Amino acid sequence: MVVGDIATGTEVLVIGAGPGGYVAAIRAAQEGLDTTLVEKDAYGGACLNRGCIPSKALITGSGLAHEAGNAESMGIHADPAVDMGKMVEWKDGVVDRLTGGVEKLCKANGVNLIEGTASFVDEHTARVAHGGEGQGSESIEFEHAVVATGSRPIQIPGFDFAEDHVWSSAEALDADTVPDRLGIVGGGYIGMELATTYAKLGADVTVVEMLDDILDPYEDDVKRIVRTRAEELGVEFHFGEGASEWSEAADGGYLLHTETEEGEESTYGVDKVLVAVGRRPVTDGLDLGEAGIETDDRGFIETDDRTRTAVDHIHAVGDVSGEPMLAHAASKEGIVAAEVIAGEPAAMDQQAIPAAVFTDPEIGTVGLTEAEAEAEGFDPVVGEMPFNASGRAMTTGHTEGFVRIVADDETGFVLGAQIVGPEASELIAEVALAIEMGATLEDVAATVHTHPTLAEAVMEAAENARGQAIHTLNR
Amino acid sequence: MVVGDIATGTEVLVIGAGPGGYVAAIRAAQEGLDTTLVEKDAYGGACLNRGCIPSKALITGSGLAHEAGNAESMGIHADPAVDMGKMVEWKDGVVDRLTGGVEKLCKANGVNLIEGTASFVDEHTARVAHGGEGQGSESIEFEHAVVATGSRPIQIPGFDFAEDHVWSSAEALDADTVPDRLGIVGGGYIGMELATTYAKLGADVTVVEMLDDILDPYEDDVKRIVRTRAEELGVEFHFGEGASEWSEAADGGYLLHTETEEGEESTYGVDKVLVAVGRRPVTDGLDLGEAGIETDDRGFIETDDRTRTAVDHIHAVGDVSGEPMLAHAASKEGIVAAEVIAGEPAAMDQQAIPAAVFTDPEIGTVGLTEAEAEAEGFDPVVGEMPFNASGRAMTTGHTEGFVRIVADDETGFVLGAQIVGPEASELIAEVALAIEMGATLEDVAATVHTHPTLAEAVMEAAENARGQAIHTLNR
Amino acid sequence: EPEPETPSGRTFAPPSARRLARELGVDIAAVDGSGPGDRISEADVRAHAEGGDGGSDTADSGSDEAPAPTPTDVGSGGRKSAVKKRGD
Ligand SMILES: Cc1cc2nc3c(=O)[nH]c(=O)nc-3n(C[C@H](O)[C@H](O)[C@H](O)COP(=O)(O)OP(=O)(O)OC[C@H]3O[C@@H](n4cnc5c(N)ncnc54)[C@H](O)[C@@H]3O)c2cc1C
Ligand SMILES: Cc1cc2nc3c(=O)[nH]c(=O)nc-3n(C[C@H](O)[C@H](O)[C@H](O)COP(=O)(O)OP(=O)(O)OC[C@H]3O[C@@H](n4cnc5c(N)ncnc54)[C@H](O)[C@@H]3O)c2cc1C
Repeated sequence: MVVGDIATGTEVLVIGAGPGGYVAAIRAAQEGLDTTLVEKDAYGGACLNRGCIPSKALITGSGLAHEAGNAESMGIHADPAVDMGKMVEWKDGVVDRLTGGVEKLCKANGVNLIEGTASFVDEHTARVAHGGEGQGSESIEFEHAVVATGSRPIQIPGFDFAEDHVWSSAEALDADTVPDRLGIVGGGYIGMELATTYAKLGADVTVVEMLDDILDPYEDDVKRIVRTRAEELGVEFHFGEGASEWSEAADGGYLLHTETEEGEESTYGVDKVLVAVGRRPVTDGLDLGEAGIETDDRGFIETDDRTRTAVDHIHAVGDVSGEPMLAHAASKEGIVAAEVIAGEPAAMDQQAIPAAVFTDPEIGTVGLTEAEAEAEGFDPVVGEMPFNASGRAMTTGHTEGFVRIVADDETGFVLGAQIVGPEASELIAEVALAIEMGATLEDVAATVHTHPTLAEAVMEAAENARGQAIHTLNR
Repeated sequence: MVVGDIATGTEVLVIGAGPGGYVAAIRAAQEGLDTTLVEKDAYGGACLNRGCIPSKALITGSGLAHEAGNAESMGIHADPAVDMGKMVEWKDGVVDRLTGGVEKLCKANGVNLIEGTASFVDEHTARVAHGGEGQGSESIEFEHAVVATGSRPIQIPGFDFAEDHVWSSAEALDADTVPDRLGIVGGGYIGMELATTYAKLGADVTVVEMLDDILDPYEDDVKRIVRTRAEELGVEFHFGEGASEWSEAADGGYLLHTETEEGEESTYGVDKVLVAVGRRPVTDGLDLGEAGIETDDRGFIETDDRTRTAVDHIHAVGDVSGEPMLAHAASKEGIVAAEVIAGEPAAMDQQAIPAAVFTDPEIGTVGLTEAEAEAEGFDPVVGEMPFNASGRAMTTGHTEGFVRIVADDETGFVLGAQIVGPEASELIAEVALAIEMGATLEDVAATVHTHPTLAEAVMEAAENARGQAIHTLNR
Repeated sequence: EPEPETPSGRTFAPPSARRLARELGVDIAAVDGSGPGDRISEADVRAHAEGGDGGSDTADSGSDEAPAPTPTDVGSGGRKSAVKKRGD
């Protein structure tokens, strides 16, 4: 398709180079489409620069130091000292390799890269403003566009991220020293991952959360295991309290003020406050209206199962198009967007999108819980395998948690799994495939699993649901 | 059927309580069969007492100490000291919990446990000799029997395991100090797992191997990664050399003598010699002939796909019935034996049995290699994802290795995978399920995989085979 | 038209379908698969057992050249059925 005679034209314009946008751009180019990717800040988006990747790097580092320092029962005597600046430097190296890789992969696939901030002029034209003021701008005509502008941390009244002692997750991943006392506002997955990380690095961590437990979307027994372990690591929780403001303390630190619904006030001494209460879509300055696109009341762009917005040739993917705000959901949507634009019969038709929380222990979930399965009209049957009955778990010294598998009693089809325990983020992959394949409990139970592995627990949970577990008592 | 009026009779007699036997016994009892399990030594067999479990425990311990001591680039400064006696004590605790668990699970399922050594009297009678001499014996009539007597390390001429400085794998897993210099005869998976373990614990390890590389059954690029890493850990390899004898050295240690096929001799100074050249089936004293069963020229009992021996009502499972000599193969056979005896339509009909090697990095394989697929008449297509392009791998600091997936080009059916790298033993589970389910490359590629995980590399390898990888260049 | 047989007589079917085939006394290599690449589902096995897929076509021609290790012996089921279950 020829775009016309103007200097800058493209078949596919992708705005934003996070895991939604760069994946869309690469796949579009692989489909033979002339593709342009505009990024205003850093290739890889939030995920690679101040999200998934840096958080997991610090979780590894803090975890290794903590584990080695607490392995006397294994006969290991170490007193690890962590140089936080060095650890963050190592993390930066990982980020640089990955973001550099994204840039290279885009180029190798023939994606045109433009640095700048894009906004819509009309349904088929965007303007890209380069760099700072006076750097000029260019106008780009496009056949199709993919909006992949992502999300940013929500700021709450009284806590300005511009203050040195008020952190968003971005600053928490870029600290060169470990604060003595870290207050965390919000017990969601980002707050809990960072609470675990900083507790292991030696900070006194206090989490205040409006709700009455951490990790809202998860089941009670899953939450309990993560919360209990965090408490063992010294994390202090205050539930039913919202952060209202901060003030300076006499000791040179700060006071984090909270308030319950009933108006009861408390204060906690802190040196830094991390605000992790959620993320909201980035659409400001995009002039979506010029292209005929509106956002919903939470600011998200609505899309259909082909990732199309109300304007058919403009797609939206990733965090900007709503839940689940996860990198792999963004990438999947990016692939679907590119393929739909290329005329392929692609759709967001997957049965389930897995999710992981990299706390200690990890959580991995996919598909339906027992309650959700019931609500959907299934007659669910459930099987469990606790990791304290797993030989492999014992040999790693990590036996907290369980694998729970949920299936339809009548047909045996696997509907979901909730895993909390060592490598839960990896183990969930097998169940995701089982769900997509329409595998039954029997299929999972009959698949030979290597001994000794944690993955055997998935098999045992399936056997348990069938009343045939070997290593646990059947219900 | 009623067994008769004699005092000791059973529907199912299982001989040997390793992962083949105890699993057969539990499943038989679950099927409602009156089941008796005879074990002469320790519940859990070789696997739990001196195989899979203790080796993996020491691999964890030595790995943690080594990793923490070599993480300066991550900003972690530690100088871990390992108390080998304490580490072995921790390992013993793990083994005790697991073997105690096996005993409890047998009892809870209603299995009759008998301690003693079983031998056949005729096709329907066995004798069990209790404990040492003069402890008496009993005779048991059975309807069906399952022989699950396992295997033991092969001893080679000139190296008597009774000598203090000559180790089998059992002694290597029970040492209370780390020898300064450890000679290992045999570069198979047991030799290599222990070479890695002891190198990380600080021993100077020398491996002598008759063949010209380690890990015979694996592909060259898989071997190379593990061998190179072992060399980095200080392991010295001598290929094409067979161990001929040992002698005392002037320094109080020993000399390990080797010889090439051409008769060239070498000697290596060692303090202990571990002989790990394979395992052979245990059938001595069983009087198999009395039951009408013969062994093949390697000493294995031949079985059909229902695990039946030549004598239909006597089954054999696990190491004693031949390759693959792996715990999970033994357990699968145990389940099939029990179900076949119970009249269920069970068979060893799985498409593939996965295998893992817990070296650094790990190896996980399942199904066919490219060459094997070709030999079977498929037109294989292959996809790869190197871990050095995996975000999750980078954040763990372990980026050696790759995922390779092999599929049938025409249909896309997944035929096999070779994984070498972090958590390879766990990652292989998803591919095993894919193979059993008849999943195609598209099925694996379209399944959403959590970011950031190592399991994404399985998806990427599938995409690569389809020419659609995002994070690697396609071929 | 004749479909190509699977190399090495391999049948692509999940464990549950393979087990069902044995239970119903069906030679799974003779079942027509309805899935991608002729993958066989439990429903395909049932249809075959009920005579739904005229058994003489594809898979038979395949199994001639490439004998699958497909169990046709379902006798173990009957033979062992004399065993008295504890619950009886
Ligand atoms: C601390 C933390 C940890 C996380 N951990 C995980 C995890 O483990 N797993 C997981 O799945 N998710 C995780 N997430 C969420 C994940 O980061 C997001 O879901 C993901 O980044 C969304 O991808 P995206 O492509 O939609 O947007 P983003 O990654 O936000 O990328 C959007 C890009 O668009 C650019 N952009 C915006 N507007 C414009 C414009 N007008 N012109 C040009 N460019 C523009 C931005 O600069 C940015 O680079 C984490 C997030 C955080 C904050
Ligand atoms: C160092 C090492 C590491 C290993 N690591 C792994 C691994 O990671 N993964 C894996 O899959 N495999 C591993 N293996 C192999 C694994 O241990 C065996 O495949 C497995 O134990 C076989 O199980 P089995 O039930 O056939 O026999 P065994 O486990 O050998 O059990 C047989 C039992 O029968 C008993 N017995 C023998 N004769 C009699 C008799 N006449 N009367 C009564 N009882 C009798 C024995 O005492 C024994 O307890 C490893 C082996 C070793 C040595």
